[in-house]
Amino acid sequence: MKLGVILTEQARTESTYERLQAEKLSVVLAGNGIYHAVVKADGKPSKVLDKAADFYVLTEDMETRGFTAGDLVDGKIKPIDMSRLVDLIMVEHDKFVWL
Amino acid sequence: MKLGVILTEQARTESTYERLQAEKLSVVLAGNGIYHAVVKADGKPSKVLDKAADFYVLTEDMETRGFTAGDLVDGKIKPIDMSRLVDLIMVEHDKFVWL
Amino acid sequence: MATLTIGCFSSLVGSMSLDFAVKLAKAAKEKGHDVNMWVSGNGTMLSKKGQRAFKDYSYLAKTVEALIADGVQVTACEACAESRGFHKEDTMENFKRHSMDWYLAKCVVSDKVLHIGGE
Amino acid sequence: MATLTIGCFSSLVGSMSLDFAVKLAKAAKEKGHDVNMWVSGNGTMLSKKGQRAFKDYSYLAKTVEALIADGVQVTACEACAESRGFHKEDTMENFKRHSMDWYLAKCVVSDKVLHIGGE
Amino acid sequence: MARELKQLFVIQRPPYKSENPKLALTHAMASQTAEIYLEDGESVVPTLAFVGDGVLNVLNNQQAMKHYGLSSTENHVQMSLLIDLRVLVCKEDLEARGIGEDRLADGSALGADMTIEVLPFSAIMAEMEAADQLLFF
Amino acid sequence: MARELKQLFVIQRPPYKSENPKLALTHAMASQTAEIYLEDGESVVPTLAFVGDGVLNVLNNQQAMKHYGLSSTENHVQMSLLIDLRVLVCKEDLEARGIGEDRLADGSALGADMTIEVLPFSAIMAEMEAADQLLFF
Repeated sequence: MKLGVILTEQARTESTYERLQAEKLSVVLAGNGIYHAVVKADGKPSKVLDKAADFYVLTEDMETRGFTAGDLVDGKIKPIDMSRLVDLIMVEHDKFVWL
Repeated sequence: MKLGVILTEQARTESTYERLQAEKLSVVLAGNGIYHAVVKADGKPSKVLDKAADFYVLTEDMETRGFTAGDLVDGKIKPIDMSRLVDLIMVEHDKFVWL
Repeated sequence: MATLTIGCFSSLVGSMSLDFAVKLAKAAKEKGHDVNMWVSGNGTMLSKKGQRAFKDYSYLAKTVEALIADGVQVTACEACAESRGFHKEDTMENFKRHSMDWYLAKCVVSDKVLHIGGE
Repeated sequence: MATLTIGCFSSLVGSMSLDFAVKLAKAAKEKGHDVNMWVSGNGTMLSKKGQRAFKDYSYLAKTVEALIADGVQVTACEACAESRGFHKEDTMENFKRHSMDWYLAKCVVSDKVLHIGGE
Repeated sequence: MARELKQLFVIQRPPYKSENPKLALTHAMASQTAEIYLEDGESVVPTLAFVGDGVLNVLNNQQAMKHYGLSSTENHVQMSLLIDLRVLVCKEDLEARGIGEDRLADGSALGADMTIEVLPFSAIMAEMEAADQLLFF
Repeated sequence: MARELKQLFVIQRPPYKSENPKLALTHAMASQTAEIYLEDGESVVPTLAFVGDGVLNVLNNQQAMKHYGLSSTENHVQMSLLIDLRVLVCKEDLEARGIGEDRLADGSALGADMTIEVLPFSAIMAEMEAADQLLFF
């Protein structure tokens, strides 16, 4: 399945995310999930980024919290806007979930 | 200071709790905080119980979630009711915080 | 073009999740999709009429009114609303109220569903 | 006997934190303490009149009415309420509304404060 | 168009702190009456899967009515079984929390034929794959 | 009775996901007008301490107005400095997140004399000890 996941919390303590599997997996960091893209956790990049997936970050939620694309901790994270997210949901994935 | 702390979440990810210090420290597990008193985390007792403190658990919140005093993972945790909590707050501690 | 149904349980003002849901509905509508929106639990706060705009608080009422005028079906869970004291007369104009089966039925006729749980 | 002021930001129904706050207020009052209660943010949902009792949802309105009748001062943040569309006419009888300074002033004359943040 | 929509409701949060898990259960049960909005031949079949801290929802002996005047989440699980919804619970997540299978809600007191299915996460992942729609709570 | 009440507001949650940190700031600022309810000689002086994920509240360049029509938490921090409230931020928690002190909100644009104080947790713990009342947000 082509699965999209929206992460909106800066703290992920349960293990569902780590265990999710899909042929194609995309992770969208939105809301407070954007912190995984721009700040470190104990000096290291967030473990959320360890997942084998395409990573996106919602630009407006990043900017709302005081960050820009220049702050991304990993070049694999692509900044997107809400219009692009609509395509990810409606066209490019079978299912999209809000974790 | 005599400090009381009420923990009401089953997931504690930030480190404020671990760093709190007081001459007398009491920890009241209420709401979903009761899970620290009765279920394990990855097969071990919750790290919340590692703190040097007096531990209490609110009986009614434990029973609401399907547990009784017989399920407590550590004998040092004392079941209390709301009336006893009032005394802890009003008489036995200087300050009480809801983490 | 396709149909998207968005469900949201999150409270007004507090979590920004409802802000996200409304923004996503708007963006999907602007791209030509049909959009349904279901609010349940504390999400039913979105249906309360008379929300006042202050710059310290999220203010979604105006955007929601525009979405409804634009053909988006926006519906609140009736029982969740009533339990909170939001009755028919408390409800924003053209904001519908139904029981939870409405949401499931909309899912059946939707190409995609995004369910936003949590606070 | 002493004075306790409880502040609560949590939403009605959802989190059970408001249930806790109301229970604690009742228990403190029963032990002879003076109690003040401040609700702000989503906690202002507690002030909405016309909450309906269903067994699937927390129902606090009746207990709050009894507390108020018993001399507990229960006050909602006016701006937080207004932003959510809760106006004076939406408010439970004898449930007060003030700006945030009321809470701080009550803290000054209280022996103990329990502030319940979070959702 | 005749169509049976398969939905998987994945509940990952514990009960009571959030209304979310209970709403998952009440929404799933609403599938029974959704047909009033549907065309002939259309139907919706939700399945409930409890994972992570969500497994704490399905415990027995929940006394929410006694202490909060609130119907328990256990009661909603029993009702879901009574109307023949499948209720899946993650085996590894129960074990990690030290919760035995004897502690799980039982619908038979209400007359349910269905029982809770305790499954490894891989089997729940396969259900996610097979579902037409996925809703996380 | 003449009395100055010292309150410490400890903010441990990140901004925006919860309204909580912003309410901490607006409540603290309300201390300016609390005297209308108080006797002569009584006053309340809140201090704000940001710890854990709470340090994410005090960053500069927050664009909440542009994207959500909402005044930013940064703006509330600046206003707090403007009315001479002390704003403390935990040094270790900034460092663990890789946030430099050049990224912190600055009240001088609004005319504030006060600046954010970056302090080790031990110093914030001492403030908790010294406060008459502790409110966690």
